Amino acid sequence: MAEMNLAQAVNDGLDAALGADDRVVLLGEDIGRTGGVFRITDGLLEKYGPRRVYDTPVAESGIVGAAFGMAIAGMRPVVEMQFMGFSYPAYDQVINHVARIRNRSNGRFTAPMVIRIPFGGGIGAAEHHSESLEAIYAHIPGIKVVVPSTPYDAKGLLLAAIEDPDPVVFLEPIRSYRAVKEEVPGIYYTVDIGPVRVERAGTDLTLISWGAMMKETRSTAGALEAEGISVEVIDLHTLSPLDSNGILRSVNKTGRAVVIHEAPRTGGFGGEIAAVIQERALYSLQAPVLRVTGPDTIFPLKRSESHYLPSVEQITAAARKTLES
Amino acid sequence: MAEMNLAQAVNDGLDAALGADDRVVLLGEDIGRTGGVFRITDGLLEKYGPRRVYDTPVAESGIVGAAFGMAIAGMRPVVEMQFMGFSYPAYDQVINHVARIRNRSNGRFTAPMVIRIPFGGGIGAAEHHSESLEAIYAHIPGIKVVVPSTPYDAKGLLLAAIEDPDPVVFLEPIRSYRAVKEEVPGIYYTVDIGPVRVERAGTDLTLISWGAMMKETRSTAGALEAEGISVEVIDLHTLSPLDSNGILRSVNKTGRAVVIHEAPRTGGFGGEIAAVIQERALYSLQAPVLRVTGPDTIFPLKRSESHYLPSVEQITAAARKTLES
Amino acid sequence: MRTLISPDGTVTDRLPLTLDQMKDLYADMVEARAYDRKSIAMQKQGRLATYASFEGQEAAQIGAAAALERDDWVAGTYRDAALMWRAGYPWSNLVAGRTGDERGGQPPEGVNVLPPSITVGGHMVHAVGLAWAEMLSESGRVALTSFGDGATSEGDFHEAMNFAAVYQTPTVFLCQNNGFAISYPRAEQTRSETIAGKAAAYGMPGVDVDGNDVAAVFLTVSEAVERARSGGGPTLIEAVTYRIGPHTTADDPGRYRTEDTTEEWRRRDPLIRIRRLFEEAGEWSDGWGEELETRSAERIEAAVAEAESLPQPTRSEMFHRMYAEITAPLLEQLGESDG
Amino acid sequence: MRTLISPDGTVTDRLPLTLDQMKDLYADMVEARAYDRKSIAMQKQGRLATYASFEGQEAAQIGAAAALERDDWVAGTYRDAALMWRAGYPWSNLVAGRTGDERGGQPPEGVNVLPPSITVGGHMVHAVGLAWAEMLSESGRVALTSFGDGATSEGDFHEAMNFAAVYQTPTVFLCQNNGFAISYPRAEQTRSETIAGKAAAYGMPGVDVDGNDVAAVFLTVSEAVERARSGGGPTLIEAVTYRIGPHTTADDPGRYRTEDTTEEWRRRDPLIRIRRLFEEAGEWSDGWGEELETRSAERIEAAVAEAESLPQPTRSEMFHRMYAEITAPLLEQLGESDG
Ligand SMILES: Cc1ncc(C[n+]2csc(CCOP(=O)(O)OP(=O)(O)O)c2C)c(N)n1
Ligand SMILES: Cc1ncc(C[n+]2csc(CCOP(=O)(O)OP(=O)(O)O)c2C)c(N)n1
Ligand SMILES: [Mg+2]
Ligand SMILES: [Mg+2]
Repeated sequence: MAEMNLAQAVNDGLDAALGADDRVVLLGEDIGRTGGVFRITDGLLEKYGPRRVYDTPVAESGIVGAAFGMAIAGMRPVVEMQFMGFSYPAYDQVINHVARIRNRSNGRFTAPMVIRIPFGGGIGAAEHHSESLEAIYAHIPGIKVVVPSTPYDAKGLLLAAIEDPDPVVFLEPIRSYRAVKEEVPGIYYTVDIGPVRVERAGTDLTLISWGAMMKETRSTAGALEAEGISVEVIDLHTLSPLDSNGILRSVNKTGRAVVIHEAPRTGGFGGEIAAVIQERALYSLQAPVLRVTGPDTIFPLKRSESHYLPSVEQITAAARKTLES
Repeated sequence: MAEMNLAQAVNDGLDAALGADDRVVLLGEDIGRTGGVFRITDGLLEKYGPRRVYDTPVAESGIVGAAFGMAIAGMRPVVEMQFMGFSYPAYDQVINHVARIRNRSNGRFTAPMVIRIPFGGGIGAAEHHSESLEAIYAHIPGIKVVVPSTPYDAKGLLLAAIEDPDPVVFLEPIRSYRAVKEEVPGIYYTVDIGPVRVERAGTDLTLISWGAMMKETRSTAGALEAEGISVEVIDLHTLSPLDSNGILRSVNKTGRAVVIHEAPRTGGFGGEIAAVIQERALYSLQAPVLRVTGPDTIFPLKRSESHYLPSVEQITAAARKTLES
Repeated sequence: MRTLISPDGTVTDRLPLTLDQMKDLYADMVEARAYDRKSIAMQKQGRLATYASFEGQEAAQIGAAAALERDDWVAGTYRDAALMWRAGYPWSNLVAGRTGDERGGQPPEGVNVLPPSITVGGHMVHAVGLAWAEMLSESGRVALTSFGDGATSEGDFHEAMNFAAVYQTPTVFLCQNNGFAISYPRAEQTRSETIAGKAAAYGMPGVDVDGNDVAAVFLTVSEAVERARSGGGPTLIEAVTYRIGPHTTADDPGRYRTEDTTEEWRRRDPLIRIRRLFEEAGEWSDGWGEELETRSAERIEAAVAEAESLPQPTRSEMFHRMYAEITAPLLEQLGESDG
Repeated sequence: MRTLISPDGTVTDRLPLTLDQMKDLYADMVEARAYDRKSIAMQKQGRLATYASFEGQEAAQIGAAAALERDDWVAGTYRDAALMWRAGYPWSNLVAGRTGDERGGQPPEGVNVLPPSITVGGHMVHAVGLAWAEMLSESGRVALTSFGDGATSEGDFHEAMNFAAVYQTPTVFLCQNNGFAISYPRAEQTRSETIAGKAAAYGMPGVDVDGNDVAAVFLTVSEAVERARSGGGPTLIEAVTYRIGPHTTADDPGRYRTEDTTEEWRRRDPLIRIRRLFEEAGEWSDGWGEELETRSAERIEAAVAEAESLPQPTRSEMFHRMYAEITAPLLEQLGESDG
């Protein structure tokens, strides 16, 4: 087992997939010669050649639409959108075609493909480079939406996504790409898409998050534990299909929950989670499910980034408020 | 005052806007010669001429992007997307440009424009013609999202949207276009964007909906009233900015709420509403906020439509469940 | 613009088909028109949702499909029933689809024809991906995508054409220029003189052909298919034709075009000119004509009967169609008895 | 491809500019390069977010902007600082933007230059709408949009070009073909020989010009602007140039191109050829050259100082920037003290 960060783990997963399955091909802007703007596909063109790894024109709809056709014809394309902010030109292809062909053809044609999308802020990037609009993908019937927050998960979920008979949007938290390293098996393995990942067991409070915000969520949990508060931390890691029971199991135990995401509050996926909890566990709730999120603003440029991203302080404050009720 | 259905009211509103403000122009597919597939712009090309009303190529991104440029240059374009299912090619223009120019330019440039989108199912239409993905628009910071359910509101909200200094996505419920008529003033008037519309006051239960589902919501309320249950009916009619206080005022009084929408459940805007209610009114809740929604499937073709759309029976059942808790 | 058989039936150039082959194509066009007529009638009776007639475009569709092998890919539109059928997609599936039944979108195994695209523009690039995959597997298969003049205004047309040219995929782009995007005439859609001319922007060959001449269409598409199969890359074909009927049964052409033009085009009817050719050649008999009519009617009736005999789709099917394995949220929602 | 001044400074055709005008353009290019150098340095020091150098493209940008009137519209990209500045957008705004401050996007009233587009492709059609509005108000204003070779692969390029041609808006499309879309070379982006050639697909004039020849660019853009102003509609101009630096400060060109090609292009540097021209004409003095350097350095330093003196943007500003009038949800969220 080697120590890898999340970026390396995704690269390792792509490598494993290309090695294990001839039907896997990679398409994306600058993913070949340069290995992509985040170097996630580094070395794969050299290793697998130009018939497996394709640099493409700057045309997101074309990339997703062509990969979709390849998938129908039996391949397993994995495409990279350079940043979530640049995935919107392909939104029509995703919602109107990729997500619908199985339904449209009553199962006769399917689109087993993966759309990798780096997302989220915190690196002082230019406009459009810090988007976190997972909610607009999680609301699309017919696809799955996966979000790893750890290197181990990243590789295992990616391989599961590539194996999945249905299309998967695979969201990669930019801020976490090189944040931490952990042991990642060199072998081919998968992590189940669906079930929540209970990262830390606790009894007083449930913190629920995904992607890059797991970092602040973990820190908060750690700090609260130090005060003797037992915190359960859930890494949702699959937004769609949502594992309601996994969430409810935890909240029925703790009676308190805070959902954390960096996407804008209104219409963010945190609303869905709070809704599900109060729908099915209202009577075990000791306090309202609180949301600590980005505000309903556009993700700001570098100098204002700290005004936007939820902080450990904000999460802690929400947690205390919940515990005090 | 004349009796108008919702389609006529929108037409009347567009007529009033074109008459009152030279800066108003209309762009869209087939909106000129044919008056649009729903005849909403009927007669306007004849009345205002080809410099005010434009038939356009089949290119949604181009339509919205060009209108956006016109708006920056001081005009007040109103564009029509033929159906919500065909608005997605323009999603990038809306989220990355229309919604952001004020922020990007710190107020120096703005995009006062309206994007009209017929939405929703129930008319046995072809694939993509019954979409109800208001949630993907309501989650975009920088725009407003308005949804009339009555002819009076349709005209007044449309004129308010056209006057608004910020871009507005104006959702028109297809199923309601010709469903009912009501008195609509022939004069120019506006209805405020934002505040919820309490359509019927009640004390036992709050039903919250918008768009075409208001019909089933009203019938349910009527039936329950007949049994002596006092139902408050809220027509949200603005999804963004959301009038949380308007909703809370009602639920704090009734202690019970059911949200109804035809969009798929997961990630639908009903989640946001339930989340807000439990966040800020948990202790006045007598029962969980229930959602009666479309399932997480693709809106089916004609023969299965009845399997998809929420029915009065479903809403009634949810209401009873809420009342019995 | 290539024409081999003029509207009056005179052959202006060597035909790529034997007389027997021409008869088969004619028979197919007759059957396609029978389907079109039947569909319009059924829609009036409320048995079909809105229907998009292809009357006048039979030659473009039958001629193109005839140039394909049975296992080639086809990605067409709501107006391509004749093309899809000739490529192997059963009438019964097409009828079922129009009754509003997802099962109509499921052609038999081995038929590589995608269900019709309802969105304009998005499906063209799918034929690039399909062809790309076949190119990589060296199957020799090609992919043909059919679309209208209006679809060439969409950004997706540009991206599809560019990808096909850049990667030299074996894709055939067949544009049926029928004069209108609903009410918007071709002349206003673009200032490019022809649609075929747009191919040059991608370094791709582009050719225009009389879309009402089944032989010319067959020859032109055959050449493009041959080029694609032999590694010569994609081709854009503009089949110039005309939509005789309304855009769909919900449309009123009176609002945007005159009966005169339509009348003119009726005189260029793709079936009539072939019949005239047969008559000239002394190969026509009214008996055979009637035979074709009755045979076609029988087949269409049978297809309609089959489609309408499909049991009412269940709520459960709607949920189970979504994923290979139904998801937890869908199972829960399916479980929720009404309410 | 039009050239008026060859790399060695010899004038190959009549110049559209007086010597004094040429000197102004040269001075502007010197100032632009000073900004570029300064920005690269500041980025290294962590004072700027990633920066996209335009070294080598000064002639294309300064020559184009010089052909515009003060109140014409400009919609360019992250790489168009020189173009935007010459069109009236202050250096201080450009620097502020790169420090990560939205206030950088707010040029003074009267300057009709939009903040740089960071997305590739989407902004071209905005220049169609801007020009359309001016056409309707008969203001005589035109709109110029600048974009790269890579942007022509986006569907939005197609829709923008088509709308401009269909409605004959006074729009000038300036493509700075600098050889690459990040790492993807122009030759692979499309099989069309030139980008200018793509204009024909829209019935629009398309011309290519030596993008490192400031006089040729000025003349070509002036002709397009004149055509637009006089109701002649849009033009596509391909300015053939080269990106001397990396795509952005985050990029490593070593991964996709050789130093040799870059060296070749250095020899075609847009500033050097003008300096040679002046030398030939006996119009060059080192004193003047140094003067320009110092003056430019001073102006850029002043702009940097102004940008860096902007107070730290507040949280409240982030909320109030969103709408003309702050909305209820934003007010509540702003009110929430941390947490
Ligand atoms: C993306 C999208 N936009 C708009 C529509 C509505 N619409 C359906 S058909 C049509 C016109 C298409 O014209 P053309 O491509 O020429 O095909 P034809 O109908 O003439 O065969 C339009 C605008 C759609 N289906 N999809
Ligand atoms: C829609 C979109 N997709 C991808 C990107 C990422 N990206 C930024 S610049 C660039 C290359 C653009 O190349 P070109 O148009 O030639 O402009 P240049 O950078 O060479 O000036 C890409 C792919 C983006 N900004 N927007
Ligand atoms: Mg057409
Ligand atoms: Mg470039």
